Formats: sequence, C-alpha cells, structure tokens
Amino acid sequence: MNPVNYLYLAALLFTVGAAGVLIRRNAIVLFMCIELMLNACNLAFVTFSRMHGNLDGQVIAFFTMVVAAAEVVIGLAIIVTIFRSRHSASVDDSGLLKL
Amino acid sequence: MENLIGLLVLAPLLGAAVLLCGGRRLDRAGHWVGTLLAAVSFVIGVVLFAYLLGRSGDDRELGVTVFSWVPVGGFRADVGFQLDQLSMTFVLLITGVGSLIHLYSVGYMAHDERRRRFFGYLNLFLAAMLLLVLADNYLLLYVGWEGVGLASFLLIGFWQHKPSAATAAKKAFLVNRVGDMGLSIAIMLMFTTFGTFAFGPVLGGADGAGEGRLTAIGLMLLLAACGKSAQVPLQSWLGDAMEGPTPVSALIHAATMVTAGVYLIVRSGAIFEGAPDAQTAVVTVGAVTLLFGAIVGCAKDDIKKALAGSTMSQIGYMILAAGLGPVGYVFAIMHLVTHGFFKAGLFLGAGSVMHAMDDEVDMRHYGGLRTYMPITFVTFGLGYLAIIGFPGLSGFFSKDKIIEAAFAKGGTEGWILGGAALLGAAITAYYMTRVMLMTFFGEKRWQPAPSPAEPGAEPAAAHGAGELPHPHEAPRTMTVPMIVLAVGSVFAGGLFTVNNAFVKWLEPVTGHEEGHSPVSALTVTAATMAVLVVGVALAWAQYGRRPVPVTAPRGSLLTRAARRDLLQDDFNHVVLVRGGEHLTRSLVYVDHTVVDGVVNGTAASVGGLSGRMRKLQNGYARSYAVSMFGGAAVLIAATLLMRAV
Amino acid sequence: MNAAATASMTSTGEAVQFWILAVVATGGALGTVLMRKAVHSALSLAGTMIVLAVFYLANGAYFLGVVQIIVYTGAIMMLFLFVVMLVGVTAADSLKETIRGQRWLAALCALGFGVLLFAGIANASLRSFDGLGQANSGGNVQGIAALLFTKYVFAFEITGALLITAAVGAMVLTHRERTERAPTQRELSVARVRRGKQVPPLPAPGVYARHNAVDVPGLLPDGTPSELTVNATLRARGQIRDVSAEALGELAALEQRSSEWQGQKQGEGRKGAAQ
Amino acid sequence: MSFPLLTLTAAVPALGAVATAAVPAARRTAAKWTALAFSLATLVLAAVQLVRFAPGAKGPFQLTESHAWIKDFGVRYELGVDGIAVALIALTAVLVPFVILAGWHDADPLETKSSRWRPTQGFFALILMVEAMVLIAFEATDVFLFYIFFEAMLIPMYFLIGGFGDRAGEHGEAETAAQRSYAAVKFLLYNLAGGLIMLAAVIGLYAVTAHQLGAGTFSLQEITQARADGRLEFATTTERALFLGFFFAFAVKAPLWPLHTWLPNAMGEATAPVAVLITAVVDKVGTFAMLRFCLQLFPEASKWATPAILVLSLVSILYGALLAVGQRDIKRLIAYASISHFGFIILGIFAMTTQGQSGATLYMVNHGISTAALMLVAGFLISRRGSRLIADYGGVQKVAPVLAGTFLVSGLATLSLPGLAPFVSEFLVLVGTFTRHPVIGGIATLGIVLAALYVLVLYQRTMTGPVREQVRRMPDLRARELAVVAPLIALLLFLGVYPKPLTKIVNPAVEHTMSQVHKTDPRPDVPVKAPVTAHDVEAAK
Repeated sequence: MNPVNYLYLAALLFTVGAAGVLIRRNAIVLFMCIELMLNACNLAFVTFSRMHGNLDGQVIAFFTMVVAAAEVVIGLAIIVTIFRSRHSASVDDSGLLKL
Repeated sequence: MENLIGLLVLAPLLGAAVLLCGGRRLDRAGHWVGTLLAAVSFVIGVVLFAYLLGRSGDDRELGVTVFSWVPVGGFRADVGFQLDQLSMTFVLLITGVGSLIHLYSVGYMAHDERRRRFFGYLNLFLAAMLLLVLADNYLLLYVGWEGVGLASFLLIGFWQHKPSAATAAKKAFLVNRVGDMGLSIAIMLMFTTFGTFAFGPVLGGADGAGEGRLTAIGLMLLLAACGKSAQVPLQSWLGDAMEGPTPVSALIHAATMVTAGVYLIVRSGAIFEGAPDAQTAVVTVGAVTLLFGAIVGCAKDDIKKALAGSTMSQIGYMILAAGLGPVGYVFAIMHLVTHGFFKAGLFLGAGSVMHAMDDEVDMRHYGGLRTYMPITFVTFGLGYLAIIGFPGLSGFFSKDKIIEAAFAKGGTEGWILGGAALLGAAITAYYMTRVMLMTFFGEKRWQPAPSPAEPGAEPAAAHGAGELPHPHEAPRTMTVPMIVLAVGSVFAGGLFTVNNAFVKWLEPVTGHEEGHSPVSALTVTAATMAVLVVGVALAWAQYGRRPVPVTAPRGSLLTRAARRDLLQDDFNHVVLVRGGEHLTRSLVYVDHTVVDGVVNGTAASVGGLSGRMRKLQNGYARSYAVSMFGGAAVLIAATLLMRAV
Repeated sequence: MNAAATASMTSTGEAVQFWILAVVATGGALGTVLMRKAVHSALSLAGTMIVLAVFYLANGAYFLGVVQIIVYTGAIMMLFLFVVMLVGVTAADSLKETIRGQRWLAALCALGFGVLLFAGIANASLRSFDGLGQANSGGNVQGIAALLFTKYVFAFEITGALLITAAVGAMVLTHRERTERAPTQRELSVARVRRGKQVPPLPAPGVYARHNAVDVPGLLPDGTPSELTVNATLRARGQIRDVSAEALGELAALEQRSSEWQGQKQGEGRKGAAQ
Repeated sequence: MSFPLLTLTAAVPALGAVATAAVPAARRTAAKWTALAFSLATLVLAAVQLVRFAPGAKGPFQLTESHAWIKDFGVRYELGVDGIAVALIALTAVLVPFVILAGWHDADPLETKSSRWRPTQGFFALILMVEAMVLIAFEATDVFLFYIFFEAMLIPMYFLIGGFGDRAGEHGEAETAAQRSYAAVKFLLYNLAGGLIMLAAVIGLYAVTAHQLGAGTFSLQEITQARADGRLEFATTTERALFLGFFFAFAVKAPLWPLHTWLPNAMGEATAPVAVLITAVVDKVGTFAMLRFCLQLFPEASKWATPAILVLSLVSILYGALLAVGQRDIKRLIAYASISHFGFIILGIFAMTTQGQSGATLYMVNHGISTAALMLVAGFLISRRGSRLIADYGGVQKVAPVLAGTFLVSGLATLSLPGLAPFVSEFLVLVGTFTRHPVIGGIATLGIVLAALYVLVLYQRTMTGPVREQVRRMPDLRARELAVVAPLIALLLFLGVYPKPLTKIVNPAVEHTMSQVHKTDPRPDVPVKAPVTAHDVEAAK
C-alpha cells in the first residue's frame, strides 16, 4: 500500500465534514463537522510529513490543533451565548445576515 | 466716395442702436432721430447717385471691402460693398420711400407709447435692406436678407399683445426661413462649385459650371426669392403680415423688402441664363403668383389684405419679367420702382382711411369717404390709376413692357405667359376698382367702432366704443408723404421711359435685349387697354351701380376659396402644422418611452435581476456556506484545468 | 519501514490496519454528520479521532498521535459533550431541511469537491515517499521540539497568545453581568398571577401513578397522563415514560377481581373506560 | 522650465473653491464675493493665455508643461494648449463669473424654517471646482490626466444638479427634490458608463503602446509622433475598438442621439446657472475631446466611423429640434435645442473639412455664449414666476420689456440669425459638411428652419399676447441680472460681426488636426480666379 491512500481518506473525511457543515443546522454538530475537516487536514499534513521525510508537516498539524482548540473554545462560548438569548442552537434561527 | 457706401448702411444702424438701447429718455424725440437718420441715408444716396451719374455708363461701379469677416481655409467671406446702377436704384427707392414712411409714421404712431421702439425697428430694417442690396457677396447679402426678415418679424408683431399679430410675425419669419434655407443651400452650392460666393467671380464664372449645377443653384435662389417675395408656394405669410402697423405694410410688405426676391434673381441673372430650366421655373412661379394674388385680392374685404393680394400679384409680374432673362430684367426693376411708389402710396392711403375710421379695415364698412378726406382720396386715386395701368401713369409704362416681354418669349410659352399677364391686368383693374368704389364712393356703411383694444396699444381711438367714426383728414406728417408718393406714381414711369433712360441706366449691369414679340407693341397696348376697360366696367357693374352689402354675401365657390387664400393656408395647416404637431408629439412620446425607455428598461431589468439575486442572499449562513464551498470547488477545478493546460 | 530512505510501499501490517480502520473512520465521520442527536454525533466523532490518532502513530507522528488522543479526544471532545449537555440536549436535531434545494446543492458540491480532490491527488505523482526514518532518528518529540523552538518559534509564541486570548474571550463571552436588579419573589408571583397561567406550583411527577420517578407523568383524575408534571427538558427530549396504561390495566384487574369477589356487575363499564 | 501658466490657470479656481468653502457659514455674502473674485482672477489668467498664445507658432501645442507623474505607467503631467483649447478655456473663464453672478441668490437658505439648509458656500465652491477640472481637461495633453479630470468633474456636477434646484413651484418640495435627484443620478450614471468604457480604451491604448514602443505612454504628442515615425501602428480592429471606446464617452458627454436623454432631465431640474455650466462648459469637453483625442489618436478609425457619426449627428440635429418644438417646459426646450446644436458641432468635426472643424470650434464657443444668455434669461424669468411651464407665461414683453428683449436676442442667437455669433459657426459647419457630403449638409440645413420654429414658438407663447394675471407684477431685469446678460449679448454681437480674432487662433489648430487625419478640403469643381479679398490684403501686409 502506498501512503497516498491516507490522502484519499483525508479527502473523503474532509468532504464528508464539509457536507455536514452544509446540511446540519445544529451549531454544535456543525462545529463537530468543522473539527472533522480540520482532522482530515491534519491527517494529510502528517502523511505529507512522512512522504517528504521531514517534520514540518507535523508541526503544522500541531499548530492546527492549537488553533482548533482555540476556535472550539470561542465557538462554543458563542453558541452558549446565543443559546442563552435565543433559546436555540440552530444556525438557521440566527438569520441576522439577512437584511 | 466709396466710404460713403458704408455710411449709407451705418446711419440707420446707428439709429436703430441708439433708439433700441437708449431707454425711455429718448421717448420724446426718438421718432425724429429715426426719421433724421433715414433722411441722412437718403441724402447720402442722392450724393452717390449724382456721383455715379457723373461717370461714364460703364464705369459706374464702386466697390469697397471693409474688413475680412470669416476667413477659414478656402472660405473667404468679406464685409464688402458694391454699388452699381442696380444697387443704386434700390438704394434710392429704399431710402426715399423709407424716409417718407418714417415721416408718415411720426403722425400715424403718434399715440403709441412704444413709438421709439417702432422707429428703432424701422431704422434696423433700413440698415438691413441697404446691406442686402449693397453687399458684394452672397453671404453678406444673406445677412441683410435675414436682417430684413428679423425687422419684418419685429414690425409685424409690433402690437404683440394681439395674439394674431404675434402669430403672424412668427409665421412670416418661419416661411421666410424656408426661403432662407434655399439661399443658404445656394451659397453652399456656389462655394462647392466655384470656391467662392462673391458676386464678381461667381457670376463671371457661371459659364464654366455645368447646367445641372446652375439649375440647382437657380432653383434654390428661386426658393429664397419665393420666401422673401411671397410667391407661390411660400406666399401665405404676406396676408397675415398685414397685422403690422400700416406704415410697415407700406414700406416692407409693399415697396421694398418683398421685392428683394426680384433683386436676387436679377442680380443672379448670369446663373439663370445658364439654366433654362430654372428660368422656366421662375416664370411659372411669377405667372402663377400674379394670377393667384389677383384672385385673392378680388375676394378680400379687408382693405389691407386686398392690397396685399395685389402686392403679391404685382411682384408676380416682376418675377415673371426677371425670369424672362435680359429681355425682362430692366422692366422687372422698373416695375419694381414704380410699384414701390404707387403701392406705398396706396397703403399709406389705406392707413390714412383706417386712421380716420377708428382702425376699421373692412371695406364693407366704408363708403362715401371721398368728401371727408379729399387729399387721401386724390392720392389714393392716383395710385389706383397708376396700378391699373392708366395710360400715361407710371404703372402703364412698366406693366405694358412686361406683358410685351412675356409675349416676346415666343412660342406657346410666350402666348401662355402673355395671356396670363393680360388676364392679370384685367383682374387688377377689377379688384382695384372694387377697392376704390367700396372705400370712397357709394353711401356710408359706417359701423360703430369695435370695442376698444387694450389701452394704449393701437393708435388710440379718439373716442369710445359704440359711436360712429368721425372721418377726418390725416395730419400733415401723413399727407405730405402721400402726396410725394402720388407724384411719384404719376410721373416716375414716364420719366423712366423718356429717351429710354431707365434701360440705358441699368443696361451695363443687367444687360438688355429688345424682345421680338410675335404681336406688335401697339397691339399689346391696345389689348391691355381693352382688358383694363373690361375689368373696370365689371367692377363698376358690381359695386358702383348697386349698393354694397354690409355683410359679405356667401359668394361663389371661387370667391369663398379666394377669401381663404385659395385654401393654401388650409393646406399648410393640415399638412404642415397638423402633421408637424403629430410628428413632434409622437417624437416626444418616442423619446420618453423608447429612447429613454431603453435606458430605463435596462435599469429596471438590472434592478429586477438584482431583486432575484437578492433572494439568494436569504440570510441563512448555510446557504452562504454552500456558495463558498461551490466557489472553492470551482477554484480547484480552475487550478486543475490550468495545470492540465 | 524506518530503514528505507525512499520506499513506495508500506508494510502489509500497516495496509491491513489501514483498510480496517479507514472503514471505521469513514463510518464515524458519516455518523457525525447523520446522527440525529448531537451526543451521538459527538461520540462518532470521538471514534474517528481515535482512529486518526492511530494513523498518526502509523505515520511516525508519535507525538501528534498522543496529543490527538489527549487533547482532542480527551479535552476538546469532552468540551463538546459538555456544551451539548448544557444546551443541545433539549431537542434532537430535526433532519428535515428547511432551505429549499440546500440539500441537493450541498450534495452536488460535496460530490464535485470530492471528485476534484481525488482527481487532484491522483494527478499528483506521489509514487514514492521518503519515510521519517532520518527525521525521527533523534526521537520524534525531540525533532518536533527542535523545529518548534527554532524555526517556528514565532508562530509558537503567537499561538500561545492566541490560546490566552481564546480563554479570555470565552470567559468574556459566557460571563453574564446583570444589568438590572433581579426580580424579587413578590414580583415574580405578581407576574405569574398576571399571566394567569399556572398560579400554584406545578404538580409533582408520579401523582396517582405507581412510580414517582422524575420521568413518569402524574395522572389526571380520569387516568390520562399530564405532561405538566414532567421536567421541561425531559419533555423536550421526548423522554417521558408513560406508565398510565400499565397502571390502569392493573387497576382494572384489581377492580375486576374485587367485583368478582363482591359479585357485582358494574365492573364491565369501568373496564371499557380504562381502555 | 518657463512659468507654469496653465497650471496656475487651473489652480486658481481650485484654490478659490477651497477658499470659498472655508468661509464661515454665516458669512454668505463674503463667500459669494470670494468666488467671484477667484473666477475673475481665472479670467485674467485666461486672458494672459490668449495674449501669450501665438497663433502662427510652430508645433501643435504651446505653453507646454511636462512632468513625470506615475513613472510605472508612463503617466505624465503634461499640459499644453492649441488654438481650440485656448478658445474653449477663454469661453469657460468668461462664462463662470457670469454663472456665479447669475446664481447669486440661488443658494441662499430659504426663508421658511421647515425647508432644508442650502449651503451657499458649497454651491459656489462646487462651481469653481467644476471650472478648475474643466480647465485642466482642456489643457491636458496626456490621455490619462485628461481622463481623470474628465471623470472627476462629474462629482461636483452631481452635487450641483442634485443639491440645488429652483424654488419649488406648484409641485411641492418633495416632488421636485425627487425629480432632481433622479436627474442627478441619471446624469451621473450616463456619464460614468461612458467614462468606464473610455477607461477600458485608455488601458487598451496603454497596452498597445507598451507592447509596441517598449514603454507605455499616454502622451498625445508622443503617440502621434510615434505614429508619424512608423514606430507605432495600430491594427485596424484595435484602432477601431479604441476609437469607439473614446468616442462613446465623448458622445455621452456631448450628448449625441441616442445618448442624450440625461441632458433634458439634468438641465430641467438644475438651476439655470448650473444648467449653463452643464451645457456650455462641461459638455464642451466632450466635443473638444473628439477633436483632440478621437481624431488625433485614431485618424483611420475616425474616417472609418465618419458615415455613421454623420448620420447620428444629423439625427441629433433634427430630432433635438423637433423635440424642442414639442416641449412644454422652458428649460427642457433649451436642453433639446442644445442637443440639436451639439449635433451641428459633431457634424462639423466629422465633416473633415477646415470649414467644418473651424466652424465646430467656433460653434462650441458661440453656443456656449448664446445658450448661456438664453438659459440665464430664462432662469431670471422662471425665478420671477416660480414655474418652468411655458403655458404659465404670456405677455411678459409688456411688463418686462428689457427681459423680453434680451430673451429675444438670445433666442435669435440660438436660431443663428446672421449678425450674431452662432450664425458664423453654423454656416461654416454647414458649408464644411456640404462640400464633402452635399446630401447630409442639405438635410442639416432644415435644422435652421426648425430652430426658428422652436425659438419663436417659445418667444410667442411666453412674451407676447395678452398679459396674464400672474405675470402682471413681474419686475424687469435688475442691475445684477442686466450685468450678466448685457456683456454676453455684446459678445454675441461682436463675434458675429468680427469673428476674426477667434478664427485666427482656431485655424492653425484645425489645419494641424486635418493634417493628422490626412484630409484636405475638396477642391471646387469650377475654380474661378480667386478675387483679391480683404484677407489677402491683410495677409500681404
């Protein structure tokens, strides 16, 4: 087996995650899907790191994780705040983008 | 001596400027200033005339170029004057009759509060008319040509508060503009053909140009002449122009301006001689108009309009003569001058009658005036005899020569033209007798004065409405010009014919040939006398023997048509005015809906499209995410494609 | 696999492991997207993450593999679950789509995107790979540390700042400061009376029922269950255990027995009403 | 480097705009005087230009200034004037003081408190701003520099149209304001659309020069020089596309049928002085640019497009005149008359004869003066009665003879009466067209009849007839108003009788343009021995 298969898997996971973002309305699930996409990217980075024989890919994946953590913290905080005021975690209810 | 020519034009121009810009301060003396400057112009004219007479026949042309007006490339227009025998004749007529009519107006307009302005306009007219006849090229002539049109517009519409006067003024200017269009196209054709439009080179080089080109120029000049001289088919304005004060009708619409077309054709003789077809058109127009005007003149009850029809008809004679070529030029001008005397006299007489009758113009409300205003009666009577061609009076000499020349054209054409001219003479005798009888003879048919017009507008009625008029003789300032003109109408023709003086005077400029008439001159004269008697007799039978009805009878079909200017006006109204109104209205609609509509439609469709697009912006974050995701996909596709390529 | 500097194949063991775990990972991902309840989604995601941790380890990223399990699966996923419990438990996500065409468009985009990604990967010539033998020779953690504190030190520092900012941000966002005075008991009761909906306290669960567990609704006098008696959260989650039928059945049986015992005949009518 | 006269001429009104805007709000009169003073200073500088300009000098441009500006794109700050530009600069500098004087009270705050505040300072500052930009546009010989100011002048114009209108008449403030903003937006959109297309052409021009000359340039002189040397050759299609891009923008601005519909709206809704600014000053940039840029940059394409443009301008002449006849609104009538006149100007430019182009240039100047006079008098009339409808007037001649007289003279100038300036130019255009295209020239002559029709109908309906009740108390022209109109009329008379000072300046520039297009006047069919004219006599001296 060639490690390129990891890349295909990463692509598949990424696509599934993206589709989830588009389909799900629950903001929390939506965030999970985003996490899924980030993880798919990380997998690709790690695989590339192996293919190229250096550790930069892993470092980037590490940074991705940190950023993901920060993002989740803030994102969840926002969800909680919105839920408090609107009693809903559905993204469709936050239709404030509409004029 | 040459510099005097410029002064000739400048004097009345100065008068116009002073009077029009001078303000109210000049109200009291303005009319005398105007008259004085007209007289100055006349004196200069006489001095120049004397100077010309002092030179030999072939050396009587003075020229002076004042300054270069519009020099652009090959286009050289100068302000330059040319004084030859033809111009001189006109200068004397214009300034002479002009000065007399200024004098007459002093009395006639005495009660008008805007008299100063009236004299300003009259002076402006004199300046423009002198410019017209003195110009040494067609473009400068065109300036004068439009200038007299402007003066005519201002003077016809002088009583602007009357909507009819304002409309008549506008109509006159517009119809004239159609003619002016002809003149400007003619000038352009000259420039294209000869590279210049100065009289000398154009007329000298006319032989070299093709006949087609000359015909085109000739026809355009004819169009111009038709407009200015009220010839068919552009005659319709002249009748309405009688809305202007009577001195204006006498000076502009009888003696001088309307004859400018004749001047133009005679001046451009070289062009017409090279274009027989154009000449045929000219004589046709002349012949048709002389009959047209005469017929219209028979039917009108308005004394001024009857005289206007007569003017049209007489100018038709002149145009006819001018179209005959060198045979007729001299007689055209001669008739022009004699006509200037007697027609101006007739108009002044008519003005005097109107003045006496509280501005009544309907001849059916006159009658028996000869005892109340003897001077007017005598001068008007002399003018009448002159115009019908009573032997020995001036009209006899000039008209007779034209009829002779028409016969001399030869062939069928000659017979037709001669016949038309003879018939015209008969009708002239008829309608002028009619005017004479209805005005000065028979019993009084006076009517109470019409309700007063706006205060201070017209020469104010001396007394209130509802009273019968008290006819009285006009003041001295009015009678003197009438007497002078009457003298001119009696003797001018004879004076010109003695020793063939007029022919000799003009021949160096216009050239002259003796016509070879198929009928002898004596026969023509006899025939003219015969038709004259018939015309007078007919009129007497109708208006002298029987009382004239106060209200016009319904009349025959021809009479009714003639009262309406032979339906020419109606035709114009239906075809041009109505058609034009419809055209402009539909164009306004088109501009609003189509031209603007296309743009507004584009705007609306963009708006509509964005309305649709707006729905894509539904505010759902997930929808936006789809677009983002789709966009990312497209970007990847594009990247891959680029790499594949 | 560490030995070869450049290779094109991995070991068979890894291949077997990949094919098995890849199916698990994909299943977890699909579960995340498709599960109705957020909790289930979270658990599926956790499964996928663990699989990924294994893949990291297989790819020689030992440090990341461990971090993935500890930080991601352990911390972040727990945070998710925590929030789900806090807010998202009220209702299962209805999977019915409300935006017209959204699902089709999403599917189309995802399909196109996936195809393109696959095409892109397939297009790249990735026949051979270097392996991490050399890079990991001094130890994976040491290698990453060397990179982090030399080449990526600025990014690392900034990441630290980012994390602190995120922590502060989360606190600021969720911390709610009262802007007005809290309503007193009296005011609350006045408001309640004014609303006129439910003046006395809500009935307790389990009344007239055999059970008094919180998820068992109390029964009304005619024997039907009253949802008012159950906690709103349970109600929203549809987790009400209706035991009325069973209780009534038992009651009917009891009465039948007693009527048999007493020889009375009215029992039939009550039996019908109970059903 | 000589004295930067051209920069200074444009800078003075720009400074004036700043100074006027800086006058404190309460001191309205001071702002007016400031604006007038600066516009007069500009007039003086324009006069200096006229004096310093030598008609016979070598080279197409004089008083040139040239500095590098944006080196990366070869954009230069290049100014220079030829005879045409000098004439139009003089026109602009002459008209603006009159515009300011005529609009003296147009931007005063309304007496009633409820109405909106009208910033007097802004009005006059914007006028000066427009003047500065127009002057630069006339002076620029760098295409990019020209383009910038060609577009930038839209902004102050937009505010002038949309922000200041006639006092609301019977229709009420809200509706007039709505119509005004519609007109302003329409003006802006039309001109921006034209400008955008031109921008594409400007960039295209840069691309072509950059490709062929190595370094891209916008300099008119450099491009024409390179074309003359053969270093630069446009492909036929490229040249035509670029020409059309430029021409479209200028045709919108000019405006040429069927791109004209913004003009009646803008002129109708704006105050009379602003309308004068639009038609007499700003629009002239369009026709001027056709002469300077379209013909000189793209001679071959110009020749290619000539038939179509001639037909369009012919349509403009007749269509504008016919629509003017059908108007019920005085200002819209004048606007349509202007469309007709712009048709004549474009006809003259593309007739490709010396007479046509000189005539067109004179026409620009004369039309500016005559329309300014007519529009300003109409504005005085409208301000007295508060209505723009022709039907609301009648018999004004009786109560305000001086107003009626000046109106008539301006109207007669508009219908090109000989003796007044527009006649000279109109006749030159017609002759110039006729010598090359007799049919088109002949049909265009119809325009003079229609012009008489709309002017006289306007005059008759407003000035003559019985005095209407609402008009009876109308005051005649005041001293300030007479001071605006009288000099304009004097100028019309002077240039009508003695246009030579103008033709002397314009002719060499036109001959230069003609040589750029490689066209010569048609020869007369039967050349007669040219008579000795006054011109020859003077030339011999």
